[in-house]
Amino acid sequence: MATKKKSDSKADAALYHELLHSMLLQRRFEERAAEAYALGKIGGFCHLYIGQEAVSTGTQSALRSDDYVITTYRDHGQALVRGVPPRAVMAELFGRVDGCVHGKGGSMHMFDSSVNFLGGHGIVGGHIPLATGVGFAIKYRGGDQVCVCYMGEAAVNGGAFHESLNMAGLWKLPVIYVIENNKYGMGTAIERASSIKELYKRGGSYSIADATVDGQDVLAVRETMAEAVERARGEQTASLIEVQTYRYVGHSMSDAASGTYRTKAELEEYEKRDPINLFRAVMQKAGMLTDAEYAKMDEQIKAAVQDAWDFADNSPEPPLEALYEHVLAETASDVLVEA
Amino acid sequence: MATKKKSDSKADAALYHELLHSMLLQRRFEERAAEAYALGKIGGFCHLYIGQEAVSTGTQSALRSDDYVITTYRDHGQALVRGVPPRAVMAELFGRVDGCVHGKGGSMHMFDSSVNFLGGHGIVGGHIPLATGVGFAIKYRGGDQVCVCYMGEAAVNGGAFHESLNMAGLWKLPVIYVIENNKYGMGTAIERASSIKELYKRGGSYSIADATVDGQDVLAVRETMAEAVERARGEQTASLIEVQTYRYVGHSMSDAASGTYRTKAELEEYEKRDPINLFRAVMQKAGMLTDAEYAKMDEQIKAAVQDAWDFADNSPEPPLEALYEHVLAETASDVLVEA
Amino acid sequence: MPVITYRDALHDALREEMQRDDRVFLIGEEVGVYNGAYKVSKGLLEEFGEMRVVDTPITELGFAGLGVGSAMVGLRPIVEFMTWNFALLALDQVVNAAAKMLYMSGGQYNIPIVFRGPNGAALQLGAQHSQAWESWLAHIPGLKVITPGTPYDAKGMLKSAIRDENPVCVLEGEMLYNTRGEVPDGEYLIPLGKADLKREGEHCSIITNGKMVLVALQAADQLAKDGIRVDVVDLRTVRPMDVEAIGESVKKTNRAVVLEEGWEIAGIGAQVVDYIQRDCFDYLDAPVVRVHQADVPMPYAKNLEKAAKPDAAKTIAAVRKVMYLD
Amino acid sequence: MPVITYRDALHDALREEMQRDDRVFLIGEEVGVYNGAYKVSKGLLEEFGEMRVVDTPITELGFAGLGVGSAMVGLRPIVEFMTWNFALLALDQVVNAAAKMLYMSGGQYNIPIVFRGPNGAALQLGAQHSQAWESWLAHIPGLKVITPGTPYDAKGMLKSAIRDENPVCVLEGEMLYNTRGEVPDGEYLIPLGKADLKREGEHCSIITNGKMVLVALQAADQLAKDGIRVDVVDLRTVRPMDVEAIGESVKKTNRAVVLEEGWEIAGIGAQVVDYIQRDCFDYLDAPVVRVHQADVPMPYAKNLEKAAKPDAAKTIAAVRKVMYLD
Ligand SMILES: Cc1ncc(C[n+]2csc(CCOP(=O)(O)OP(=O)(O)O)c2C)c(N)n1
Ligand SMILES: Cc1ncc(C[n+]2csc(CCOP(=O)(O)OP(=O)(O)O)c2C)c(N)n1
Ligand SMILES: [Mg+2]
Ligand SMILES: [Mg+2]
Repeated sequence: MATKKKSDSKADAALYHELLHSMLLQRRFEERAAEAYALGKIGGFCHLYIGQEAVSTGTQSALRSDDYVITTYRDHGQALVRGVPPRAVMAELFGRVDGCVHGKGGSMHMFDSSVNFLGGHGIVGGHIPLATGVGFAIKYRGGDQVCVCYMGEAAVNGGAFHESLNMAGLWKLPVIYVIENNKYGMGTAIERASSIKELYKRGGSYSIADATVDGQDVLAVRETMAEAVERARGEQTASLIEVQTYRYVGHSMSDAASGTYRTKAELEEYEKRDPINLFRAVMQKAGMLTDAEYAKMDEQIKAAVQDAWDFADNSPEPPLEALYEHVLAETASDVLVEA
Repeated sequence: MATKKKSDSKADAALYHELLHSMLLQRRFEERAAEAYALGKIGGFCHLYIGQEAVSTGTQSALRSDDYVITTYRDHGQALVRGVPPRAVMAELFGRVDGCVHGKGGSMHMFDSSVNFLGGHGIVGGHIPLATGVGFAIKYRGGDQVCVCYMGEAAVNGGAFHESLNMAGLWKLPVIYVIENNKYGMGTAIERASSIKELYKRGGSYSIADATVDGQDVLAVRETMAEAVERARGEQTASLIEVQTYRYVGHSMSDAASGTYRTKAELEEYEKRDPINLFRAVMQKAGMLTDAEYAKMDEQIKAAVQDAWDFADNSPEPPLEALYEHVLAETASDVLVEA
Repeated sequence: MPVITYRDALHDALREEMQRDDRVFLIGEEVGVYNGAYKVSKGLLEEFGEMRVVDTPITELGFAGLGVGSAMVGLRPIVEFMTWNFALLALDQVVNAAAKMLYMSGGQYNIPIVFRGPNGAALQLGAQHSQAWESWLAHIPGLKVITPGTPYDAKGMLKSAIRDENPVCVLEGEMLYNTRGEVPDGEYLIPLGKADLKREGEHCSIITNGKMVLVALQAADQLAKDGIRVDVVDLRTVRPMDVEAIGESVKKTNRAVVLEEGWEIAGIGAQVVDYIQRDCFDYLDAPVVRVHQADVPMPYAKNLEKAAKPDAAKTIAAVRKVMYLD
Repeated sequence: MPVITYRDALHDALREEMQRDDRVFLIGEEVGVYNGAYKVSKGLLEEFGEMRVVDTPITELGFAGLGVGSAMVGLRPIVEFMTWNFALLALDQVVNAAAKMLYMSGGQYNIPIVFRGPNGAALQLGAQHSQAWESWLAHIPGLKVITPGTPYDAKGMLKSAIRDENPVCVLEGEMLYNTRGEVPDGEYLIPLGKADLKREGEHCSIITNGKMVLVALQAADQLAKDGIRVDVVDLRTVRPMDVEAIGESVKKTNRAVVLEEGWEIAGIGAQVVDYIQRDCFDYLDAPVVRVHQADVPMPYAKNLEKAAKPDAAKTIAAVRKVMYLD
């Protein structure tokens, strides 16, 4: 839905509450995930999204339920916003059978076909061609859906990005490529990895519309996204959006929040623009939210996250037979024996 | 050497004769190569350069002998201009032991370390990272050489191009990337493969200087190249140069010059701007070349090519022991046993 | 029965399947306007239009991944690699996306895709254009890998591959496209994973696949003149391999030669040897002998290339060796 | 003798070689400021500066190729892959450039480069981060491929790799970096291509490499309690393989188990089996048994991952099987 139109303030309030809820759910969920990781309930790599929640919330709020979303290993927030139940995400983190991929994938590989959430991918840049293919399929079928593809700013230097955007520009595919520029690819600052700093300008190399937006401002993100969605649905053209954001935690659970490659002072500077705090202030100023209402929302969310934890904790490990399941899909024999 | 300075006309004349000779040698050499291919003396893929000679001649004339050159499978012209003897190139095409790589490489893989000719590479885009590494090595050693990397316009859409130029821009490497835009990648016109038509503009994505130039005008090519060389030697920065050219023959010996993917009329239009004819006219107009002089030059070149043919034809096949040679290099045992 | 080329057999399979199911499309370099680098897709652009026959930029990683993505949401792509040599650039998408997606997604996203193109050496194309990828691809769970050696197998197996719900790699042969063989008029399908006994004998088994089937048959003809009758087991599919067919033949002949196009070390031939020693240990009268490409990058010169490639003469020598005849 | 970690052994090798030869440089993701994703390169940036310890963008194809190019003109790069999983994107440069350059150039351009990083599964990293590449790399002529399993081997072999005139792939192990072992103070080098008998026995040979060496030794310890004494042959280098060492051991024990980290089909274990049946046909008292990863993409869940991986229990069962004890 276009956000530029003046909508009545009641609808606004409902929307704003939804946006706040969406961001806060991600935050609380991941705080507990960090705790579970420390307790050894979650294994492997675990990349938290804390600090970037306005990106997932703002962009996805401009989508329809039949659109497609695909992202990287830093996928908990995106999954939750897309509507994968917190229980299923937490159980997946715990490696249990009730996880959204039944324990096969873990933190980096959440999928949920019921909400067109296409994963959860671990090779930097590897999912960008996939998104391009989803856009191709939409166009092939003559639909008006869009596919949103999230990536970190470090993925923009890779060949998969370049090859994908060239095809999307050439064939006019309804894909929105969203760069979550959190300033670092692991321990490498963007200035040390990219020959230009304004990554969105690379859209010009592919005759793709580009934009950049403050990723700590959920409304701004939503608005920029809505424009891209309109372009994709209307003209079936791709967009490249660079969202300026920051992660408040280490690259993954094994990385300290600051110290080696960025200073505590820098981190604290960015924390001043916490997307949740900023938006809460906006709502309070607009008289849409009281402290009590916020506290209540927070309580409800914490309870939901606790519920997810308990659910995950009680879910059994996958049965050992599962090891050999889903390596290959069955091909229906009627397909193969047809006259 | 910079071409912008006024140089005296005698020096000019000598230079012009050299340039003409260089282009004509390539032309005559490849005409005979086509003949040899038809006779079955040359096998495999064989990609001729006819029509593009002003690119190799113009660009390489701005280089020093200690600079480096690397190119694609369409490498005969580049090798000859760089100074690989016609005999060695022809013998390589014939698959003989006196070929510049002793029959191991063939048409696509000419190398000659004595003139810093780094090949002859068959995977589209695969040599662009190599060139970037050569630039890295030059910088590592603090030299003022440059590395020139030729590629077809179709290679510009590939990941290797993007990743390489990002590093060259980021680290300021003395590499000159030359796009030989002959309008087709095999049977695919540039408009059907690239989301933008002006490929040189992609330099901006990497903060690399860019330029485009008429590739049928050898002097213009030389001048544009000289500027890039100056930048590379002086500021150690990379350049992306798009040279507009055309191939008068099929993609390789198995492809017709026109018919499927381009018209005879288009081909003929481009043939009107044959780089050799154009430059011959320039020289004649400037009083630097008579018809007789041209005829003599042509005769000498034809004789040299015939000599290359005879040499190649008389050169033996590689000995069978060569099959297992040069798979691995010997590591000097003094390196490995040192205290 | 009509006799047609391997090229036409593939072409007919593509055409029939595209007519049958409009989710099927063909994408790759030069498949459309140019009619295919090796003319396998001739006429398809004209018949099916440019949404279903898609010429791509030279970006194997990108368009292979595009295929996989489209398969995630319901299309059935056929990705043509101009040759498998160039697919090396795309293997991340083949291995990490296509092959692993169903498993990683807990059974939610199967990838019904075909990756196809010529594999292995043609004539004098040199080191970078002559690689046979059977063993790399066969190594990867989540893939099926087929190597039809005849027009009949090419058509029936490609059709099955297109209908398969999984990623199937089809390794064709530049040197096979012009070969001819009988292909019935009507529709038929060949199940993936089943070997075919291309020649029946008793003295020795030659186990092979793909382009080497013809080499094995040549060798068999020659050997027959000396009274040596061999089984020629054409694996046809190298993942999953038809272990039973291998065992059946070797238990009968008690001797085996494994003939493959590619390199020796960890080649698929090594895997066949493992199956044989495991299943036929007590039946073997001699160690299995392998025939394969020389362990060197492919040279250009005609004589060196010939020396590097497996051929009938080398296969015959191997058979004679396992039969202790020399 | 000092006892140090595998990580420190590698670190010391890098440092010593960089001190010895200023053409040697290290390039890869996070090798500098971050001190290496697994801290192998800790302190090297400080000591050698940013021209010799180079942090790269996440562009494996690009920086691997950059390394090869620099080696063509006289440098001696060490390319670190954060893990070999990501090297899949760079294999075109490893195979088509590094491995084939010397041959294609008729002997003119050798490529003295090291590609190194952790290989295979760590703990619960899932399908895309757990792949063991031994067999793919070992397949390729023009490469050397080493898999040190101990700190001692890691240091001596990495130093030899850096001095080698050819491309050498070094497969390390995330799970090995913290393991400890004796490493002498002074300089030493271990020749590439030589296996090492890590345990001497008589009843059976376990032939293995890399991370599995520790698994084999655990199995050997357990088996010894039942009076079963095994040879543990650590291949150390998987290309070229030390065929003689394999033969020597198996001819002594007459039974063999081949233990590898990766998948079964066309794995390096298949090649070892081929060497054994070829060289020890008349010595074998039982078919060779292989132990390897389950033929599935690696699952995340702890119990499934454990079930998928080769381990001491599976190795012991295999030894008992070849000894006809169960
Ligand atoms: C091809 C590849 N190379 C390296 C890695 C290891 N790795 C995982 S995430 C990451 C950093 C990515 O940074 P960015 O794209 O900015 O995303 P962010 O993590 O900041 O969200 C790296 C190097 C990988 N997963 N894939
Ligand atoms: C990665 C890769 N894909 C495909 C090919 C097959 N191929 C060889 S040349 C070529 C066309 C290249 O066109 P361009 O880059 O414009 O160079 P030109 O041939 O026009 O000089 C193609 C598709 C290849 N060699 N490598
Ligand atoms: Mg980032
Ligand atoms: Mg071109």
